[in-house]
Amino acid sequence: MSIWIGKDTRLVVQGITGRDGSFHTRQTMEAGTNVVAGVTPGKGGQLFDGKVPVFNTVAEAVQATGANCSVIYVPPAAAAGAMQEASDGGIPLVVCVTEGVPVLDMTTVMPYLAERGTRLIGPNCPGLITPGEAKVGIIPASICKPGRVGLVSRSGTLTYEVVHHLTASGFGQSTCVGIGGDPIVGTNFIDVLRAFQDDPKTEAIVMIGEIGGTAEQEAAEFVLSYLRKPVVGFVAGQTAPKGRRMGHAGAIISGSSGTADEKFAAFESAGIGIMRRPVDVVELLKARLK
Amino acid sequence: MSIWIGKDTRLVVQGITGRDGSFHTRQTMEAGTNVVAGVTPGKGGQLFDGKVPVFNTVAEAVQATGANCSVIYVPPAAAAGAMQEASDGGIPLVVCVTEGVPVLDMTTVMPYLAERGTRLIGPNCPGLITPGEAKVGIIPASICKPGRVGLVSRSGTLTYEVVHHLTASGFGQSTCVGIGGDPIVGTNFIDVLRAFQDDPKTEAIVMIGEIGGTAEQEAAEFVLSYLRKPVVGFVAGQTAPKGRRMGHAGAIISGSSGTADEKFAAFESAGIGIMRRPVDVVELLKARLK
Amino acid sequence: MNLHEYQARALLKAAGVPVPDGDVAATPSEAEAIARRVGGTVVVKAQVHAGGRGKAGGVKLARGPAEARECASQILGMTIKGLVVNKVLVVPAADIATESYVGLILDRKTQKPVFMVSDAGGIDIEEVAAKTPEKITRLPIDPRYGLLPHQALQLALALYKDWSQAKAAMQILRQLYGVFMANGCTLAEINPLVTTPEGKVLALDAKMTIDDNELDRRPDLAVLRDESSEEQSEVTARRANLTFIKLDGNVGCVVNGAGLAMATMDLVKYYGGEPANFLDIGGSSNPEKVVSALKIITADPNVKVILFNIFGGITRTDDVANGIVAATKQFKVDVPIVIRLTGTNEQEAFRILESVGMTAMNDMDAAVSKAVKLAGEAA
Amino acid sequence: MNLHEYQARALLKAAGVPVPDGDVAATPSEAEAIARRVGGTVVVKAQVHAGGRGKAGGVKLARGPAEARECASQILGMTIKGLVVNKVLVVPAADIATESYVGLILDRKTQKPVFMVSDAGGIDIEEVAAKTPEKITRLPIDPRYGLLPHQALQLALALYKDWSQAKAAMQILRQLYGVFMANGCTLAEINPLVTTPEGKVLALDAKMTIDDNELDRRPDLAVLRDESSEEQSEVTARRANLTFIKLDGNVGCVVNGAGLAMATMDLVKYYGGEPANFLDIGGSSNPEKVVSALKIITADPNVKVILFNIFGGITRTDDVANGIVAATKQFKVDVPIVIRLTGTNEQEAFRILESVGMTAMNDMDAAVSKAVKLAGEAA
Repeated sequence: MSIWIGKDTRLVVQGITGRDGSFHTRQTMEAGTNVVAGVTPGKGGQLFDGKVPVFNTVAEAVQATGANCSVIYVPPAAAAGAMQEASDGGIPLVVCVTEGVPVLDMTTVMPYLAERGTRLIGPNCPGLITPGEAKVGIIPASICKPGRVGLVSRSGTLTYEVVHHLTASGFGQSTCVGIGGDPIVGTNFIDVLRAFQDDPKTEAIVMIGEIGGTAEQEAAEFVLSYLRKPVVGFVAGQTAPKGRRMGHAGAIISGSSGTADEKFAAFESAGIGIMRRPVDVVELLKARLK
Repeated sequence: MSIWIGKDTRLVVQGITGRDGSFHTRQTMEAGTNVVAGVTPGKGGQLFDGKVPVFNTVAEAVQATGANCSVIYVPPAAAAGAMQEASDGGIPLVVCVTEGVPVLDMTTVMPYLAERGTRLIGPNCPGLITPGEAKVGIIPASICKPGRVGLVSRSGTLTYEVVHHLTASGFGQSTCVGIGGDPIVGTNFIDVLRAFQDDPKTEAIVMIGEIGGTAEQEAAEFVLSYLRKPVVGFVAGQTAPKGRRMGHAGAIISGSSGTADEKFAAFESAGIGIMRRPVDVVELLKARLK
Repeated sequence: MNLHEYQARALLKAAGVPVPDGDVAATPSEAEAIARRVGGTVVVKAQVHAGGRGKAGGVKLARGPAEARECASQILGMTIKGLVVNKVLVVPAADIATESYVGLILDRKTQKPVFMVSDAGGIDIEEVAAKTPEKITRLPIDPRYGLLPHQALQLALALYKDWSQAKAAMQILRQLYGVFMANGCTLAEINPLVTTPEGKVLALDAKMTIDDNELDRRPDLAVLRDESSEEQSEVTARRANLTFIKLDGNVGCVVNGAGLAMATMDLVKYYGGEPANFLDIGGSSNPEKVVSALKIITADPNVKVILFNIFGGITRTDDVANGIVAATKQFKVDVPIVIRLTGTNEQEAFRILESVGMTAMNDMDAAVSKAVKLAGEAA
Repeated sequence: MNLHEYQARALLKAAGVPVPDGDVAATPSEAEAIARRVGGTVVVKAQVHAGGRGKAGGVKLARGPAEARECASQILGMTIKGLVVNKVLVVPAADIATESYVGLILDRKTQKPVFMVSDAGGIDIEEVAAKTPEKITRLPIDPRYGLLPHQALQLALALYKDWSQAKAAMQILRQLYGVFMANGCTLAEINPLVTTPEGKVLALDAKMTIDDNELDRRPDLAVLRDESSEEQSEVTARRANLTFIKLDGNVGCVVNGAGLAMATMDLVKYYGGEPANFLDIGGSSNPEKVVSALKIITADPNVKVILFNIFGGITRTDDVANGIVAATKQFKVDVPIVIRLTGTNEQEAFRILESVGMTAMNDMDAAVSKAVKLAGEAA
């Protein structure tokens, strides 16, 4: 494995019998991921697609299958409870794909998970993939290939666009992580950057930010002080108006802060290669990775 | 200092201008304790008894005086807030004398203090005294004298009775700690026993329990496994009826558990010297301390 | 403070917990009217703070209003474990398929409310707890987060295999937790939580204890106290800010501090006597409190001697001495008084007592053994 | 979702925060009636989701009912930053001794609600924040414990030296925190919080933003949305479950995913064009959504070209292709459509489009630059 998921990942899917959960579970299994269990309260004892045992609770699933990673596809109002359940059930890595989780819910979910040492990715994120080993979430495996570029992003399809360019130009990926577009997310750029720095398989890093907040600026400072690997970056939303939520709950420029210009400037002063367009990732990496 | 308080203690009194607070502050100062500040919201800027500066908040008091210990005499409904304020203000040792604190308040006070590394003694406790150095709380200094016996108790006046016998028979005390009679207390027998074991000035330990709960039983187990100093113990409430709260909120026998017999039996099997009467402390210690 | 079943039931009902129809009655005709309204066979249940109501004849089945009236007139006014029954609860007799236990208790060790649930509920739950504790699922709840959905689910699945019953139980557990927290409980239990043959989940009996320390800030809870069901001496004591518990012995005790009060009772027993009460006059006592204490104790005809045991710390022993003198001037005390005073202002206290011809002692053991001896002589 | 001042004020008032008398009016005569009731000089304030109301003439002083009617008729119907004023708030003009700022904001970094208070409040608070940030006291609140008494005290003392005013502020801070938490806010502010010459503390203006993600589970909050104050195209889009924001350019964009949608707009700009909108059709889109999207975009007369940029992951590109075909059958699209599709089922999608004579591209840059070129030719 590169970072966080790989061949040893034993995945439990919370909300496996739902519309999104069942669709993505199949995709995940096709990508070679070891899906060991599903959870849907009231459906314990069933078999999903005749293969994956379904449990009423995460605790039961963990006990029966040794699951060590969870992905969540439950409705927004149940998402906070699902994250807490996974954490309380002893899952060290929880990925919440669910979009639309009320942000105040997250203010108590975060300390609950912190007390239990659980890493959360998301909510409202596409999850992560270590090409050729495992995928947890919804990033299409077909556009990825194993390699040496680590990617971290606040976005979904924009990530695919960049991965698509990487793969097409021969740059495989160590792990691609979509951290999600909400104002409060469990794992931020810095967490992923640190993991990539410490991961021997990752030789260069692509960071895809967007408007809103200061996560990219803090990440840039961290790059300057800690990272010894080349980093290139993009920020979506250069043309976004102020005060409007651009789809993602977190993508909103408040007052004069959180603009793309501000973030690009921070990237520049941290020595991060600036992608003006998604496609620029290729030339920038070529120049940095011999 | 013996345990927790001594010559280095810089005390701030929360509720210093109240009836109890002012009375006990004077007693505390007479006992030689370094009272550096008082706190009463709305009375910041005053001087208590022309000597002790009064502040509106603990944070201000700590900043101005370097207080490192707090004692609380505020009314019960304000006690939880006062404990949290002291903890948030960076006080490492908080003693809550206030009686009648709702126990549900304590269920959130405890994790709040734990997160900040604050030790709480009480609530509903007489506090502690290191004779000749400092007293924090209401144990009368006049009945104590410096020495080598450590005392820990769930009670107030019963403690004085025992201390009185100790002092009268020549046994001085290292530190006397009243942990309080409530169902939820910040510091329990085991915390104090461990500190006495680790304190070179303490050579023998007196433990005074009462009916209700299982704190004495757990303490007895701890004595057996950890303590290398002689321990003698008493349990009040041998004649208490079941299901009645004997004054202290914690002194209640539920079902068949929490009886004095059960606790004495635990003492016995841990090799703790059994005091049938308070006065027995003298002969028991004489036999154990040459 | 313990609530009566009908009070606990009302709190649960207000929170949405399904309880049987019915109401509380103070007279046989009220009971009859309730029975008529709910129809069919009813249960008439004594409302009293004592376990074992059933075995004591405090719970009766009545086939219709007339029988309900008859049962109520038998139960109202009866005494169970020394307590008079002033009210009965009249509820329809339920068909019961299963009986579970659901309790929430303030736990000292975890310092949290702890759920205890078992599908082996009913009157034998204490035996279950003692003999087969593995049949009880315990789960501490962190009040900072409340009862989380997965915790409610885990508990509900420990009660019911049927999914619709488990969902009903989840809801009831949440409501019970809400009632516990909102009312400053130290205990709240539903026993039994039943299922009917049709599969409905219903709270058949409830018990609740409210933390006495909540009552000052919660007048809405304080009014739930039913003083008519308490020892009148204890009610009087509470109004005088004394902590008093009546016992069966003949040595009346007046002590400052709860621990010392218990130790004094223990020492009475040690020297062969029997304490007539627990009485703590508290820390910062004043002479009036001492007068009230003496009034309450002397009202008990069993008391043959009165023992004061005061260790003056905050308590000024001269205040206590003044109180004793004032009391003996206000009313005649027919039994001997043994006084032990030590600590703050003790010389002044001794002087005050001597000025009216009373004597005091300094040593606890000497005072207690003297009191026991005097009680023995008087008995 | 931003609330109007009158809505925020109502929530605060219900929580006990002292606000001036007054009410909201939709007509001049309603405004007159309110002015008559409250008496004296009143302020008539435009209720509109835009800053700088005062400078735009949306806030007027009126000496009595007749003037209030006159002011209301001037303000109602006026346009401030593109938004029509449909309501005015009429409140008595207050005498002001001091102006403070009290805000509570959901902070990304601490992942908590953070209080920001300053005794330098009023309309210049943003300048204060920018130039003298030390005048603003910031305090994160842990929602597991709520706003603790000492925190409220610390904030109140940062606002007022006077103890009775500080106590009033503590109460208001608690109430504001309660409103924030109870209504799923991401922002709640009182600006200015004033003191009157008599020393009373009063919330003169309030602003609140509710997390859009709360609205599904909180119908009581969802009804507060004032669609009459929004772009009608955005209302239509929301009802079709599309995320749409109208802009001023001429390149209409239809994209799947918020990040890619923003990046598409950026690329339009990069190639010299101007996007006409942000539009995210979401992840699991279906043909009907594409039809709705095309309807909304073609309704904008500025649009000279429509650009599809679809990266098929979850989204099936054949669904999108079918949607485009269905839309062009339902209504005539007068402007050229540039289509970029890649990913899931792209061959099928290309086939569908070719079957009706449309073509699609595979590359984002090529598609965007072509769309920009076509828009330039049409302009």
